[in-house]
Amino acid sequence: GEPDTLIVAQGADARSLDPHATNDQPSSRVMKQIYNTLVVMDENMNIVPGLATDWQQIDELTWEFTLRQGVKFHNGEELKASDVKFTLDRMVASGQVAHIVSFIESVEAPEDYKVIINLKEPFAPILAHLAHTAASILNEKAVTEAGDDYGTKPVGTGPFKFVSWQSGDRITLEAFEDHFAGAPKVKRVVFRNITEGTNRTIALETGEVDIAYDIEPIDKRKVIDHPDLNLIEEPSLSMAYIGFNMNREPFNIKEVRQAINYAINRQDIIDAVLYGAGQIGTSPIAPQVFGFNPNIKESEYNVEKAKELLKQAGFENGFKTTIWTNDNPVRIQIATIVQSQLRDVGIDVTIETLEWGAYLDRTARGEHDMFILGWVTVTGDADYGLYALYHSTQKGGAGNRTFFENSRVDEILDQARVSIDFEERERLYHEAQEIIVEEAPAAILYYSTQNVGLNKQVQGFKLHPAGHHSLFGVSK
Amino acid sequence: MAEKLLEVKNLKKYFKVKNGLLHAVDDVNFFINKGETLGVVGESGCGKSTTGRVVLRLLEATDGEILFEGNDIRKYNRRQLRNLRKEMQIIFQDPFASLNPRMTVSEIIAEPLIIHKLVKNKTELDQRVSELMETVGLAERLYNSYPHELDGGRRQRIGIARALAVNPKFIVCDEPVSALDVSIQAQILNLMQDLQEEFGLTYMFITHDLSVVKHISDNIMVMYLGQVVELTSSKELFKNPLHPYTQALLSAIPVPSLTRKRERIILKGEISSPINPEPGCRFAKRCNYATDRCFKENPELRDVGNGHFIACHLVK
Amino acid sequence: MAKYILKRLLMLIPVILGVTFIVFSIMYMTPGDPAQMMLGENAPEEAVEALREEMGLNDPFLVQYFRFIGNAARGNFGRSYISKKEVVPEIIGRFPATLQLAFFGVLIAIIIGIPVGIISATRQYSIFDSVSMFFALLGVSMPNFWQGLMLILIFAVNLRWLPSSGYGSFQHIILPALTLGTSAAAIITRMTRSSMLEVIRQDYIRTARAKGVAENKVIIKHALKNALIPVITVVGLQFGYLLGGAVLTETVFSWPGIGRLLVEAIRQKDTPMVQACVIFIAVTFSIVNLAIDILYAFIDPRIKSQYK
Amino acid sequence: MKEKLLDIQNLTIHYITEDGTVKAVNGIDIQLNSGETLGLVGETGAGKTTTALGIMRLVPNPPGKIMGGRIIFEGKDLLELSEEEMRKIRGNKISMIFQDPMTSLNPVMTVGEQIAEVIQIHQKLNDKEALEKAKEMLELVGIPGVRHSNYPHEFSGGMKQRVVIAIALACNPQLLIADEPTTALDVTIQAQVLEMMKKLKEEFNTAMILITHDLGVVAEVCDKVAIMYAGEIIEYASIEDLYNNPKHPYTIGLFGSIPNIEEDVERLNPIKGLMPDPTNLPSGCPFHPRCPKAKDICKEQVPATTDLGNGHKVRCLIYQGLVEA
Amino acid sequence: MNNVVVKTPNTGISPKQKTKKRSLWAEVVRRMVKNKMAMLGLAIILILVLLAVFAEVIAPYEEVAIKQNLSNRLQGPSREHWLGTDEFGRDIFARLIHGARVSLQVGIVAVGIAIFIGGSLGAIAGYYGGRVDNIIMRAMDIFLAIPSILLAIAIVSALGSSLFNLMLAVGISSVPSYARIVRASVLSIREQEFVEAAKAIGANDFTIILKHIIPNSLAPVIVQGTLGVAGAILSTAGLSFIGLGIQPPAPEWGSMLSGGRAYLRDAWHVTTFPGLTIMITILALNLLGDGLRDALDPKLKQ
Ligand SMILES: Nc1ncnc2c1ncn2[C@@H]1O[C@H](COP(=O)(O)OP(=O)(O)OP(=O)(O)O)[C@@H](O)[C@H]1O
Ligand SMILES: Nc1ncnc2c1ncn2[C@@H]1O[C@H](COP(=O)(O)OP(=O)(O)OP(=O)(O)O)[C@@H](O)[C@H]1O
Ligand SMILES: [Mg+2]
Ligand SMILES: [Mg+2]
Ligand code: NI
Repeated sequence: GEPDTLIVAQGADARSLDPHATNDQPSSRVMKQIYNTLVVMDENMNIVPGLATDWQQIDELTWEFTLRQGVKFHNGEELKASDVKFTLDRMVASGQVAHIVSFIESVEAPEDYKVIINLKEPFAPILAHLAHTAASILNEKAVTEAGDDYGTKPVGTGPFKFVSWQSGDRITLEAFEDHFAGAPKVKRVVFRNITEGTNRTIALETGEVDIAYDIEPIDKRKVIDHPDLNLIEEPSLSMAYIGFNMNREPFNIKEVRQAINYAINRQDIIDAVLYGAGQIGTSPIAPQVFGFNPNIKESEYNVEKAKELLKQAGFENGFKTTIWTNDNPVRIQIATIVQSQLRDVGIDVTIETLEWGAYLDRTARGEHDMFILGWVTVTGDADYGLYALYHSTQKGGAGNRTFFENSRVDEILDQARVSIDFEERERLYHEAQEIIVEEAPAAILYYSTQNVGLNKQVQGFKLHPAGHHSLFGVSK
Repeated sequence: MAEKLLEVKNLKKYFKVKNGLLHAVDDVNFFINKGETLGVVGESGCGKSTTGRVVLRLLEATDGEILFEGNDIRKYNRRQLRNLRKEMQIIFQDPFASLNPRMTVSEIIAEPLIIHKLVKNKTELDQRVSELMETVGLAERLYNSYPHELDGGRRQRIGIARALAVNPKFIVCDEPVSALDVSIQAQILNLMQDLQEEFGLTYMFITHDLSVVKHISDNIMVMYLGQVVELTSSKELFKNPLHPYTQALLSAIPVPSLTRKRERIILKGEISSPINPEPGCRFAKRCNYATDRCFKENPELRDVGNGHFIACHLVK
Repeated sequence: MAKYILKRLLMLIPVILGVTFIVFSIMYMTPGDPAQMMLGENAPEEAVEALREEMGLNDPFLVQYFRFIGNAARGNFGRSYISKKEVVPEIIGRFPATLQLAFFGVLIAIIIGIPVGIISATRQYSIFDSVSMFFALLGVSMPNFWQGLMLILIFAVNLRWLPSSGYGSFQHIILPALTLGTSAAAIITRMTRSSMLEVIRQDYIRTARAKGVAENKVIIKHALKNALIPVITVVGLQFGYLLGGAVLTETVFSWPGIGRLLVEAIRQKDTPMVQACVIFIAVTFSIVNLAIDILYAFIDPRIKSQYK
Repeated sequence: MKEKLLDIQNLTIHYITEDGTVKAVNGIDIQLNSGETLGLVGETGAGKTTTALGIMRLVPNPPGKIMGGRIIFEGKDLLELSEEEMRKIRGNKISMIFQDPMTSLNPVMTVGEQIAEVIQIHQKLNDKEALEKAKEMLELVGIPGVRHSNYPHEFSGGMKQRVVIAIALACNPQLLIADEPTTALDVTIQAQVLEMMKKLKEEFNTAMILITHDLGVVAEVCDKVAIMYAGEIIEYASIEDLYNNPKHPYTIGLFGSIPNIEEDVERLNPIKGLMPDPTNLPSGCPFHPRCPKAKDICKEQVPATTDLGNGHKVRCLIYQGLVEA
Repeated sequence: MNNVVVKTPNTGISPKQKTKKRSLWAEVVRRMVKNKMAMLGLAIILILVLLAVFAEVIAPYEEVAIKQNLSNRLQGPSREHWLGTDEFGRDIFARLIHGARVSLQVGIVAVGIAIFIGGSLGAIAGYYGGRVDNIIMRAMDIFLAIPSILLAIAIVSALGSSLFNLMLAVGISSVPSYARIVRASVLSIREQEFVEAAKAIGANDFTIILKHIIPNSLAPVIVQGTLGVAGAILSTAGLSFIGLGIQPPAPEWGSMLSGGRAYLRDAWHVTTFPGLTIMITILALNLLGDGLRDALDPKLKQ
């Protein structure tokens, strides 16, 4: 590519560049460059100033943010508190991302550089949520002018401004010279959509792209061994699991669930499917997430114990069941391996691949036995990772597809949500994780690492655990 | 006098085509006596085949009456029609296209017998098929052959055997020999004559070969563009053709003899289109004698004496 | 002629109505909730419900369908559920890519297929004939995406001659067009050959030879034009088919065409996008067919006289 | 003395197919003088078309192959010419009219173009002049010149056949081969076309080989007749000799098979049996299985050509005195 | 006096002694046998069928084709594993021959479904013509305009993804093309004189369709069917590519091909052998189909 242009390949095209219209990874990765949020979660999971230089909690239900002065939008407008109010109000009213800020009662903009957020109830992880790319700050004027077409005419305060979008192929961004933190190091950034993993690596090798996200496990070696390329690999916030439908026989029996946990050889899966790019999962949230309980032991692979547990549950001769997956190749592979492993303890598993829409729909309705899904705790806070998956109010489509119900867990999760005491929260979450692991509504498989392949010319690239990496400091 | 087996009155058959109504058969009247042969001649597209098909009700007439043994068969219902199929049969021109290529000789001949339940059992069926094959001169060994393995003459014999299977009284022969070589043609013509004598069959014999029609017919009907222009006995027609078209037609036949070189009447132009024909005599445009009247008025077919019917204004 | 074209275009209306109805039914009846898909797997139930209400997804089927038809009749095909973009400009934005690929794919197919077909026919049963027919068969037998990957490995990875994927320059189009072109070329070769063989046996070819016309002129002037009609049909079908998108090839080469758009939309239950794509494909297909029919008339005067 | 234009000696043509070798033409001899018309008569598959294609050197190859013989035209053996030399003769000195006018014309070219093409190939004329000449030819065959821009489908069968004739005559050929030129036409139209061909032939003093199976047509047009059976010429005579005094049993049988319009016969007297299988011709005289006069010897001995005087030749053992008549 | 009975002496020869009834297909077979390419195609298909039939004997399904051996993954061809192993350490050759069952079955059954539905619709449309024809053919147009992947997804997500549903999905999308072929051939056969002859001897519609029209319209369908099997196998591979294929761990060529594409560069054998197998099969089916077309072509019949 050209010297001043950074070309980034990812596996799918963005859907929309309106933060309130979508919440998918490919879009976030682009929006991250165009917009800023009030506060930012940095690569080390610390909350640092973004558009807000300062913030404080006035009382349990009131937060005050002081805005950075002289911040320019790409259209030349200056950032005002009214834009923030407009943005958050719009977000609350949006269908897609309102749930991220569902704690907001109202937003006030008493001064040009002061924003007050009133909460419905105390909400501890508020900053993590406001650091979500969906909470990017928009320019009121730009949004109003563009109307329904805002998704293709984004205007932010970020280091890059939007130039063009060839649907399905590429999005071109250009350095924003007036960016509050200074101009970025490259003139142009192009996000290319290269669906096939193999092709992303090939494009990286041939120099067609400078950075390729999500290198296929099998291709990692190639990137590492290539003289011109580097591979960066780091833990992410995502966790993969096999869920059991606890409303169904025999998964209503704890021993059965535990037995399956013992029967799964996680390391084999990580080696075979991820080529080692993962860490055996212990708790439903990844180690980088606030509230992770490091004391939980790895679930051991023990066929004998599994058989014994099955015997206790009355399934000495095993049973027949199904495992559902969507058409994601990694999940299909996992299913295939798990099928093979469970056969060793006498469980006869049939794999059913469902198309994504049907998969979500039918697992929400509880028609499944076992299923494979993953979860990314994007906010880096245990609340996001545990509440949706294990709170009894979230059964079905909201996230709790195992139909897990435990009054103590409910209590803990509710309490931790409103508590503002870090230590107390941590303690509560540790306990919740212990209960969940013991009850085993799911077999936690692994925490995957994320990787990026890049050309050695590319400098200053840092992986963000949540997956949307900033290109602000990157040079070439 | 001989009795009429078939009589056709004011028969019309129009086809709807893209640019209008095609008058394939337009107000045709004729009759055929029992045991006789009516030859139908005329140039390509003049409606000979259509007339034959309408008479058999393979096509539904647009208008007119078809009296078979005195009954109007146009009024027959399904069941009556099925029975009529035993009385009237057809032999086609193309001995290849008219035989189902996936059926053996015996299957083809047996089909009508089975449909009309004319035999009681398999043995009888076999025997009857063998008889029929023998009648038309097909060797026994061809019993299980397929039509494509046979030559045109034999194929045509299958068609004849199929028609004879139901013991019909009346057979429409639609150019049964046109596709055959002269030597084979002669064999088939002889066969047909023999069958007629043996079974007292009545033929409607369609052809465009005047020598053939003269040889086989008792009466001849000359058609032009969907209409009958002349109808009389075979002898009379060749001795005394009255219609200018008939005259031209007869003079145009190349005769394989050097003795008498006849004067040719060469017609101008070609047959015009039968689609939405203009009023007046259809032949007028090509007629050497046409008058104004011919272009305005359609001549009626009338008897000019001796059973010689003609449709021409000029013949008194 | 104009009347004929108009008639043909009017015939499209019932077909499109039927198509939209069926597509709508399929999208309605297959499991998967668009609202849920939009919000992702971890959206709260109330949010999904609210969105369903907002999108009118809770209305009875027919209400939804007729609302769609009513809007479509006014030229409003709606916005994508997923991206919120208007579907029509989105499709039109993708159309050049699709058109280019279809065009060059078919062009390659023609450049290879027609001459090879002609030579095969004129030298029936020769070595050339057998070899070219074998390759033609190979062309149809090779799974497209496999062939695409192979081409990428050879030309992009090993030889470094061409880019491995993407859209933009002329170089980008070569490999995907080749992938599509070879299988279409196979079909065109076979069609040209059989059609040529048919025509060469015709009496008027013999007449031309009897006139003393040189052999190559017999083939090009007398035979080819007559042989072209069935070939054009195939070319048209192929072109139409490629305009509808060649999903696998598009995916392998990250080509931003209609095919992928449609498949993505189907998988995300993006009903407005699916509808618009299908209508668009049906219309282009019909227009291509119509164009072919008109082309016939220019080649064959007998057909021309029918249109009058 | 008329000069000898065409002298075919011992021409043999076979089709080599998977199902066996079809001996389509087996050692035939034909002589033709300028201005003369020869009728080539025979039933389906007798080898008439193949003979004509052989003269044009257009026998489809494969499967057809000229196995031997000579075709001497204006003193040169056509079989020895290069393809290019032969091409210059085709359509120019020797023209051919094919059986079916419906399919003999290229449906996608105007008739004018098709006539002009042959003129341009053989005469150095530009497009315009060639087209003018083409229009003249159309007028000559009785079609208004303005219709040169019509396509074949806009003409009736008779008119198409006239266009075909116009193409054939456009370069004033010395020899015209007409392969059943009127079989596809109606009688009255056939009469028109035959009349016209006769007139034109006389006008240009063209020699003609008229292929047909219709003895009536031959009687109208020809000077000499060759009767073909199973690839051989079994009788060859002037028209008078043949019609008044047919010698070969096959010729006699042929006359007996045709219903005659002039006289009434109750029953036809056909030749029995069928044409032989061309891949498997009978031994001896190919006609012996159907011949009413055949004796055992006919199965073995191949008859030689006997000249009965006055150029009346016949191939039958009777006339070799080996079988009694 | 008109009711004549043909009387001829009984020849005494029973029909059974007459020339044996040879089917028309015998002729076709004879011509096919002469066609070397077609025979090559047939030979390949037969070998595949035999391999599929005896797959269990050659390589036991459970042991070799299904059982994973994760320590032996992506091994190249060797004496032990002729065509190497896949990403789970399973023997590719074993999976290919077991996959032949599934793939050939999918191809054949899918085409069977398409021929049955399409053929019936086409025959009805062609024979009755007029409005019936119009309605059926417009419906086919509509059907043709709906992307086959949408149909496939609809079927798979409505009925679940079983082998039969996969066949159904692949089959249904080619219904319109069979309807067209059958209709066209019925239209031309309907006009043939032998159909009229059948009418003339009093046969009813049913007999005519069954005895005269269907047998004669079969040839193009058979040819298209052979080629269609190839197409169906390719479609299945296409569906596997987008994740709608057969369920793991059952081996099927299409999913083997698309599943291995991530390893194309490191373990070429994982995709290449299924790819070649599909190619050879389709090639063979095409050769066979072409041969059939030539053998059944009435124009070549003299
Ligand atoms: N099914 C049909 N639809 C439309 N027109 C038809 C149909 N059948 C026949 N015709 C037309 O009716 C006219 C008479 O046709 P018919 O077949 O009866 O002529 P014919 O005298 O038998 O001719 P030929 O000697 O060529 O067999 C022709 O112009 C023909 O084109
Ligand atoms: N291309 C060919 N391939 C194989 N055999 C052929 C070919 N052309 C002609 N024949 C065979 O050669 C023999 C002579 O055919 P030819 O066409 O010369 O006969 P013809 O006398 O012109 O017959 P017709 O009166 O039917 O036109 C026939 O048996 C025919 O089947
Ligand atoms: Mg007729
Ligand atoms: Mg001939
Ligand atoms: Ni009686």
